[in-house]
Formats: sequence, structure tokens, C-alpha cells
Amino acid sequence: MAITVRFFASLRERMGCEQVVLDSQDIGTVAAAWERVAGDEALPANLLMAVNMEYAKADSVVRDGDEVAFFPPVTGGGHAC
Amino acid sequence: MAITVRFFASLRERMGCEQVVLDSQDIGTVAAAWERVAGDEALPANLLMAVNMEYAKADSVVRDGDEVAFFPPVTGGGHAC
Amino acid sequence: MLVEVRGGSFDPWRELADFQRRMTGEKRGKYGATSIFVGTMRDFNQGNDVRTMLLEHYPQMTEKHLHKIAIEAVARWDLRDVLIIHRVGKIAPDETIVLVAAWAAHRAAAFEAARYLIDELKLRAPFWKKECLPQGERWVSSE
Amino acid sequence: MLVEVRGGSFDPWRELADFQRRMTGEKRGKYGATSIFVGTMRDFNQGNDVRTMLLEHYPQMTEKHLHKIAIEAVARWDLRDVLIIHRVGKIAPDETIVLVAAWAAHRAAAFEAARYLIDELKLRAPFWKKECLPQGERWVSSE
Repeated sequence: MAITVRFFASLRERMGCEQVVLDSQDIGTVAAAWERVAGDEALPANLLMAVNMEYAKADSVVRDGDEVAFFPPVTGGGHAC
Repeated sequence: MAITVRFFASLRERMGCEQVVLDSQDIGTVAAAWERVAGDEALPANLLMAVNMEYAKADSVVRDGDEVAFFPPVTGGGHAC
Repeated sequence: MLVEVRGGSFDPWRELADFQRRMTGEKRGKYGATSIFVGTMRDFNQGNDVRTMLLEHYPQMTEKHLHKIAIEAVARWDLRDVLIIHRVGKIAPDETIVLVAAWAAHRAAAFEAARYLIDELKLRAPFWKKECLPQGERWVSSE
Repeated sequence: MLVEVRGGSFDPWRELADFQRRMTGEKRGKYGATSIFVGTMRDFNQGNDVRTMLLEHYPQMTEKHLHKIAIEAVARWDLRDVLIIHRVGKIAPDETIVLVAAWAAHRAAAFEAARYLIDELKLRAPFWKKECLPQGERWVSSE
């Protein structure tokens, strides 16, 4: 099994890719998944996280087959409304 | 000159007419106009009054040529919304 | 700005489309937020079936006060535009009674202004409703 | 209830007309109050001219959270119905970005529910906007 890590919006552009598939061994939390994909870069304070499309926190558990996502604050709705 | 007194909605039905034209002599206030059209009947507490299409009070001044109106509380807008 | 009392039925969505299409070049692209309220005739009220409703008004006084309310809202919330259409006469269930709309740069202003328009209309505009029930007619009293 | 993410442009008034026409007999005549909010693409933001906007989203997660928000609103305000349509992809000034609507028996519920729908959408639905300005592109940050 594996864990899929996805990036959106400005983070996607900065990471230079849409997703990374990680071997799930040794990955226990969202923070650990971030470390695997970002190396030395600390988890940005305002970054949002989701596990299987539900909002999650840095210490949320990640299991085999899960989809983890990182993205900047959301800006839906009307244009600056 | 004269003063026109108009009635609306349930009050119009109760008065049995839409309007009465009064000789303006001796009429100084809205209350006095009511007395002239309603006789002994006291001015109902929740009745609304207007002079020249602006909301008025019982002691508002009425002058020659004015249009005075009496009507029940308004019920515009959506249906019971 | 459009403030109108209508004797016949109207389609609120078509009115909105037409009104927005007529907005001048100056206004186009300048509003981010539109809040709309539509009041519709129901087929029940206070536990009774309602077949039709008769909406009476005080011609000219109605228009005068609707205009005042619209101008107050524009001044208070810096709106791009305002629309008020209110029906009078005989109305059937499912027909639109009132449409108000406020165009603003931001949603808080749009929502607050639309709420103000309908709340003030209900308080100050001289309209009266008479319901036709199976058991007869009755005037609707304000709560 | 209709919750949709749209890839192409849409006319909010036509959507409302179509949605209301499709309401079942059970709902027809049962709502007195509809509150609607429409968010429109502006041609300016933070002092800059904006030519086009690119709206990105997280497919499936978006729909999931919009549904949740709609269901929360229905439960909290006893709504007759709810509609949410949100645009994604490339958007031009004057085009509709979002449409939300709430049908209720009374206006307070309709207004509060529509406000809840758009406020929660902005907080929780995974959408991101990128503006194309004459001087280049920029991601819109939430205030």
C-alpha cells in the first residue's frame, strides 16, 4: 500500500508537482508525511491539511491507502466579496 | 379649499367609503379630521395616519388642500414571510 | 435604481436578468456581491388554506416610501444599485409578491442592505393583504 | 437540494428559474421567503485591474464539504430547499462565481441560512483564486 500526498494552488506551484506517492512505511502522522515530501522545510503555519478530504491537523493519524493533502488558505465564494 | 380624507383596507370597508371631502374650516389637526368623519368613535389605538403621504400623528397639523389618510397597520412584503 | 409597484404577475428571475443587463458600463464589473430576497405567495397561513390574496395599496404614497427606503439603503451601505418590485392586486399561490435586491462590492453590505429593504418595506410601505380562504375572506394583520 | 461545481459559465437567474420549476408539488406553495446570494467576478481588486481569474479546486473534497454545509443549513433553519453552484476554471469579469439560495417559510430563516451558506463556503470549501493582472499573475490570499 501507499500514501498519496497532494498539493494545491500556490503550494502546488512551489512544490513543482501535483502529487507524490509515498511508501507508507514509517509514516504515522500528517506532519511526518510533510517531512517526507518537503525535507528540511518547516510546515508553514497557515497551511491547511486534509486526510481523505476531511480537514486534519499536523498530528492527525495517516494510514495505508490514505490521501493526504496540503494547501494554502481557501478563497472560494464571490470575488473579494 | 377642502381637505380630502381617505381610508384604506379594513377601515375603508368599515367606513363604507374610500374618501370624504371636508370643508377645511375648523379643522386643525389629524384628530380633528377623524372626529369629523367618525363622529363619536374614538381613534383606534393602532390606526396609522398620514398627511400628504407622510406618516403623521393625531396632533399633526392639517392645512387647506391637504390629503389626510387613515389605515390599519401595513402588511406588505412576502406572504407571512 | 428601480422601484416599482406592479399590477400584474412578474417573474423575479427575468426582472433580475433584465435589470442587470441594463446596468450601465460604469456599474458593470464593479459589484462583487448581490443579495436578493423574494417573497412568494404561500397556499397556507395560520393553519388555513389560502386560495388567493388581494393586495391593496395607497397609490403614490407606496412609491414615495419605497423610494425613500431605497435611497436610505444606498446611502448607508454604498450600494452599486438597488431594485424593489412589489405586486398589488389579485395574487395566486406560488406567485411572487415582492422582489428586493442590493448590489455591493462586498457581501456583508449586500446582505444587510437587502434585509433593510424588506424589513423597512414591511414596516413603512402602505400595503394591505386580504386572504381568500375556503371559509371566506380575512384581512391579514401584522404580527 | 442541488450542490454543484461547474466548469463553464452559468446564468444565476436561469438556474434559479429552472431549480424552482423542478421543485416537487410538495414544496410548491410552501415557501414564503427565498434569500439568494450571487458572487460576481469584478474587474478590479486591491487597486488593480483584473482581466481574468483562474479558480482551482480540490475535486470531490469540494463537493463533499458543500454538501455538508447545505445539510447543516437545512437542519438548522428548517429550510424547504437549498441551492449551491460554484464555478471553477477560467473566469472573465462580470461572470458569476457563486450562487447560493435558501427557501424557507419566513424571511429571517432564509436570510440567515443564505448568509451561513456563503460564509461557510468561503471558510471551508477548497477553492483557490489566481488573478491575471496586466502586470502578471497573483494568487488571492484570504484576508
